[in-house]
Amino acid sequence: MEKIGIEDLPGLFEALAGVFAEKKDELCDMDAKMGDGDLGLTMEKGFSAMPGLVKENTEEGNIGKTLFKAGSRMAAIVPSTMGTLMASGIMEGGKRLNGEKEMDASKFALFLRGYADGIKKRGKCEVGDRTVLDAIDKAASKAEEKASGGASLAETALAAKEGAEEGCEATKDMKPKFGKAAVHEAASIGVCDQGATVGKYLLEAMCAFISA
Amino acid sequence: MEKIGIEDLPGLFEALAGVFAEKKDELCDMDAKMGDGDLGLTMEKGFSAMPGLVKENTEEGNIGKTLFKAGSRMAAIVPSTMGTLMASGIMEGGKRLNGEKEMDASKFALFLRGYADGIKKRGKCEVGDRTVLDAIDKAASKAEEKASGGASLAETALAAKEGAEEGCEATKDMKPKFGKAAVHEAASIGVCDQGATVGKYLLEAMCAFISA
Amino acid sequence: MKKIINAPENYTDDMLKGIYRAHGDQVKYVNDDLRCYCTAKKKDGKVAIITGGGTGHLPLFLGYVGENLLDGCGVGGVFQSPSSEQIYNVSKEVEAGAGILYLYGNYTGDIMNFDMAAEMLEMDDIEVKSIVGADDVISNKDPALRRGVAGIFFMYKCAGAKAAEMGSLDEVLNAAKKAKDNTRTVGFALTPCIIPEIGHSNFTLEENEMAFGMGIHGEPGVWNGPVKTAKELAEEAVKEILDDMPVSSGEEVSILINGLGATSLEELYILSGNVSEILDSKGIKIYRTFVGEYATSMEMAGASISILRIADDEMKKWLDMPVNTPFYSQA
Amino acid sequence: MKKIINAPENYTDDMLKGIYRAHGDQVKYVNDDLRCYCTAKKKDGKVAIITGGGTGHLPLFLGYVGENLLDGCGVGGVFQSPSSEQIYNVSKEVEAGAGILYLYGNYTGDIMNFDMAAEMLEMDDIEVKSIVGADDVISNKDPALRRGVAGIFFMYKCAGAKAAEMGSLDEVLNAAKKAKDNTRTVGFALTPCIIPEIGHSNFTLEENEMAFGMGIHGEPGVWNGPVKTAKELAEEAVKEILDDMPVSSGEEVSILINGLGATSLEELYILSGNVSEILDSKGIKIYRTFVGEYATSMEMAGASISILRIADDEMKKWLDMPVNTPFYSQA
Ligand SMILES: Nc1ncnc2c1ncn2[C@@H]1O[C@H](COP(=O)(O)OP(=O)(O)O)[C@@H](O)[C@H]1O
Ligand SMILES: Nc1ncnc2c1ncn2[C@@H]1O[C@H](COP(=O)(O)OP(=O)(O)O)[C@@H](O)[C@H]1O
Ligand SMILES: [Mg+2]
Ligand SMILES: [Mg+2]
Ligand SMILES: [Mg+2]
Ligand SMILES: [Mg+2]
Repeated sequence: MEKIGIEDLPGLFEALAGVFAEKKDELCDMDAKMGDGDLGLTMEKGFSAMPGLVKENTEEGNIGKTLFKAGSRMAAIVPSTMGTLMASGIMEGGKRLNGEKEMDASKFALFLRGYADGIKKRGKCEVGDRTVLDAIDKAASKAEEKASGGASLAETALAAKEGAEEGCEATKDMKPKFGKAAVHEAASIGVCDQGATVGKYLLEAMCAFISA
Repeated sequence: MEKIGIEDLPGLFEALAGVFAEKKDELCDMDAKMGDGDLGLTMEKGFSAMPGLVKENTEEGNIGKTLFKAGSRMAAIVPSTMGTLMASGIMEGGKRLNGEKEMDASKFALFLRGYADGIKKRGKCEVGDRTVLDAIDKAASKAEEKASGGASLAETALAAKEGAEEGCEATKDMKPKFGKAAVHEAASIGVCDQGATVGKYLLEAMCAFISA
Repeated sequence: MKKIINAPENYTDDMLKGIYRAHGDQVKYVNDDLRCYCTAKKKDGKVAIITGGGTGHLPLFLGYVGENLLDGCGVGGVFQSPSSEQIYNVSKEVEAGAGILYLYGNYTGDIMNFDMAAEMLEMDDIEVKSIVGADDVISNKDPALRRGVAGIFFMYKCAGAKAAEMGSLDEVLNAAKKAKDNTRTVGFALTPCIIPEIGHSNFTLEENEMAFGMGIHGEPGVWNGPVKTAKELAEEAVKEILDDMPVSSGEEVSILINGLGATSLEELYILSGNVSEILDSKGIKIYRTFVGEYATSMEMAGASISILRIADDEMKKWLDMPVNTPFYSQA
Repeated sequence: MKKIINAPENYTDDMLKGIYRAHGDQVKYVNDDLRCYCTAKKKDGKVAIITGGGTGHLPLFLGYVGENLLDGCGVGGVFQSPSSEQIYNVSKEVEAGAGILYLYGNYTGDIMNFDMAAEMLEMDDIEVKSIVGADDVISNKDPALRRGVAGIFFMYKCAGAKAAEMGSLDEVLNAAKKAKDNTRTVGFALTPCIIPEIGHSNFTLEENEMAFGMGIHGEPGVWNGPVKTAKELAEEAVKEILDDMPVSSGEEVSILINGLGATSLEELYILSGNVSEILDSKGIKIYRTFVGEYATSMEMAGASISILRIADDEMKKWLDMPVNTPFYSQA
């Protein structure tokens, strides 16, 4: 696929929902070790609502506004930490594409940067805090680099995916700063942050969809 | 032993306490099937307090008043159904011997009749209601019969013991009328009432003490 | 047994020490006996209402001693009656010149000890009347032989209000009786509880098993089987109650959804909603809904449903009267 | 999983239906959304205090909406934040011309959603200030990163009283802050709880094992080990609290002994007695003792101990102010 159009969005989110359905128990278990064990549940619920939300909120010819509106509806459906962060990412990513018809490589990079900024603002977090941001931020950087060099959407998505994987891997050595995990520093050493793992699966699924 | 004197009472109740210590779990289990499972506990507690209570409440030359006073103290220690009934039995039995120095065969029968009447009054029960009264009443009747025929204390006690055993056995076919067991008619068929079982053990232990 | 306790044999007294330490401005004990529990705010000329029973059912029994409710409570060991001596001592302390009402649950041990205390008071020329709560429909076909469970709350409420209105002993007794005649309860347990000194539960329920009709001391129920839904339980319990005490469409009732100890308040409200729906569908009006832990069995999981048929407007006034104890307030 | 429920996915909404059915005279919902929980007795010109959080902690959070306490609550699914939209809708309903205080627990999901709602209200020119409860000493060395647990009750009590006195938004915020700065909590769990839609507990404890410092969502504690006595637990918890917030001999505190759900009130009073003895031995005076279920985790067994250092006489007045909600009354 060379560009992502509005009509591709339901399929894209269906693919994401499929991945999170598959990873549900794994994510719940990771989360239970550090927090409250609901992570897989909310990710599946949030992303499986998105195809419908995108259809209900389609703004003709404006992929940005469509994503923004669907994202803000998703926030109401999964108001947990990661649910809200994912929704905030989609909303801010959508804002950056306001007025655009579709996403090519550079707009995909723009979307990912918005996604990361949305998380950063809502979570009041920085890169290095051992959160989902570490995966998404790295994905955005790698995508920006590739896209600015004139790469295709598929190449850009591949770079983003590799960035997310790297960013996720890097959380293994980070100390948790936020909430429930912070008290369990010891348990977190050498293990990926569960939120960053969500980020990794997210980009892997996007890349697979785009390359298919 | 031909007569029970005041000085014999601590030993008598020690013997009873020993029997109930031994039967504790059995009685608790019986009670749990029909009620709340505390019967063995309270019987052991009540009778093991009696040797001390008898000593503390000894009225020189008055075995009746000694029993009455010790019994009323026992009521405060084990205020459960059977605890109160046993105490009421001892108290009323004691009243009937007010002013007496000791118990011979006929006074033993008098004591048992008082014991039964105390239970009857306090429990507002009748013979045939499937309670401890069925064992004690039969014990009193048999003792009265024997004693009035001029039998020895030991012979009278043996008759009383047999009466208690018979009375207890008879509860197998009786329908429970009171409290917790009444709802479980079915479970009670063919099984001795747990309170009557207490009555049986009580008389068996008295008889053994007197014959020893 | 997992409990936050010290020596099991001190369970009742340790609990009482904590209660007096926390609420010393409202309650006290007499005769140097922690188990003689009395209001610290005696009111002259008022009928004194005294209750009592075993420990393990908080807020029952002592929790209802306070303004516009009860005046004293004899506290027994876990699931055991207080002694007649203790009840007598409480009676002597809180009696205020207008006589005493003994109001407690229909359990043999308690009856005998309250009766003995009443006999002792007769010698002192103090007038005592007695009435027992006997609301547990399942426990016996004969209403006179039924156990008293959570529905006693309605008797406390009505008798307490009438006494607060400075009613006579007979009037207070009649208020209790009016509540008693119109109250029915059905309960069910999902897990047993453990008497601290015994250390293990006296019955067991399988992983998905519950006991319908079980007594608050763990007396076996009418059926054991797989856990039903809240709605099914509500239907079965309401049916048992209304079969025993018919209530017509248009009549009013008050309901009490009581938790046995471990069951969450969330579940109690789910159950309460289901009970209300059933009553709605029959055209029965609900005057007041009480939901919470009113009579427990320590950490037993389960609930009971009580229905009070509103007999007249006076009863509504009694239900509405504010009350205030260390354990229970209604504004 | 043994619970008195219907379909697990309807747990929160079934509970809410039961609550509105029982207490429709005192509370209501707006926007056709059961989870937008509001007082039915709005008071003009008063600062509106709004809380919110996941279901599963009754009486927290919605149970504190009522007279002299809070005005509204966003209700989330089990252990999940309400949405920003729901918080916004509650805010629009209960706002009464004097601004809004958001007062809730320090959990990321809640923070993000309350922040989003506040941003939405800014667009409507409604003034909002926010403060989070963060009293759980064990959860983080950094006070700013600690979880909010039962101690939030003291914040509700102080802020609610100040708002009832018609204080300004800043004054109400300061009352909440004064309570926050002087409150510390330590808790421990004896059994886990089960999220209805998940169906099994997310951690396990052995037959005689407990978890000290565990979070109310089951976040692992600082140690797991054999169940200690009430006295030992009281000592360890009070030490953790006083190490973090020194209180001198002669100073006054208020204590809150909170049950996590399945623990009996009897045990809570045993624990309360032990905590009081420890404070007595240090010469610390106890102004008021609160014992009961204030913040639970459904059917989790365990307890928490909160200590509020009395900062001044005004705080005592706030603690003494009568309150009245469907779930909690103080006369
Ligand atoms: N303030 C924050 N900013 C960004 N990400 C965060 C923040 N707090 C937590 N996270 C991420 O959220 C993940 C947990 O998500 P989730 O299970 O939904 O949270 P919870 O159940 O605690 O509400 C963490 O692994 C982390 O990656
Ligand atoms: N009203 C009564 N009169 C005489 N005996 C009774 C009465 N009610 C119960 N009992 C006897 O008491 C026994 C139960 O004793 P106990 O376990 O102490 O009672 P509970 O635990 O129910 O208070 C029954 O088996 C029966 O023999
Ligand atoms: Mg989580
Ligand atoms: Mg028994
Ligand atoms: Mg409880
Ligand atoms: Mg509870």
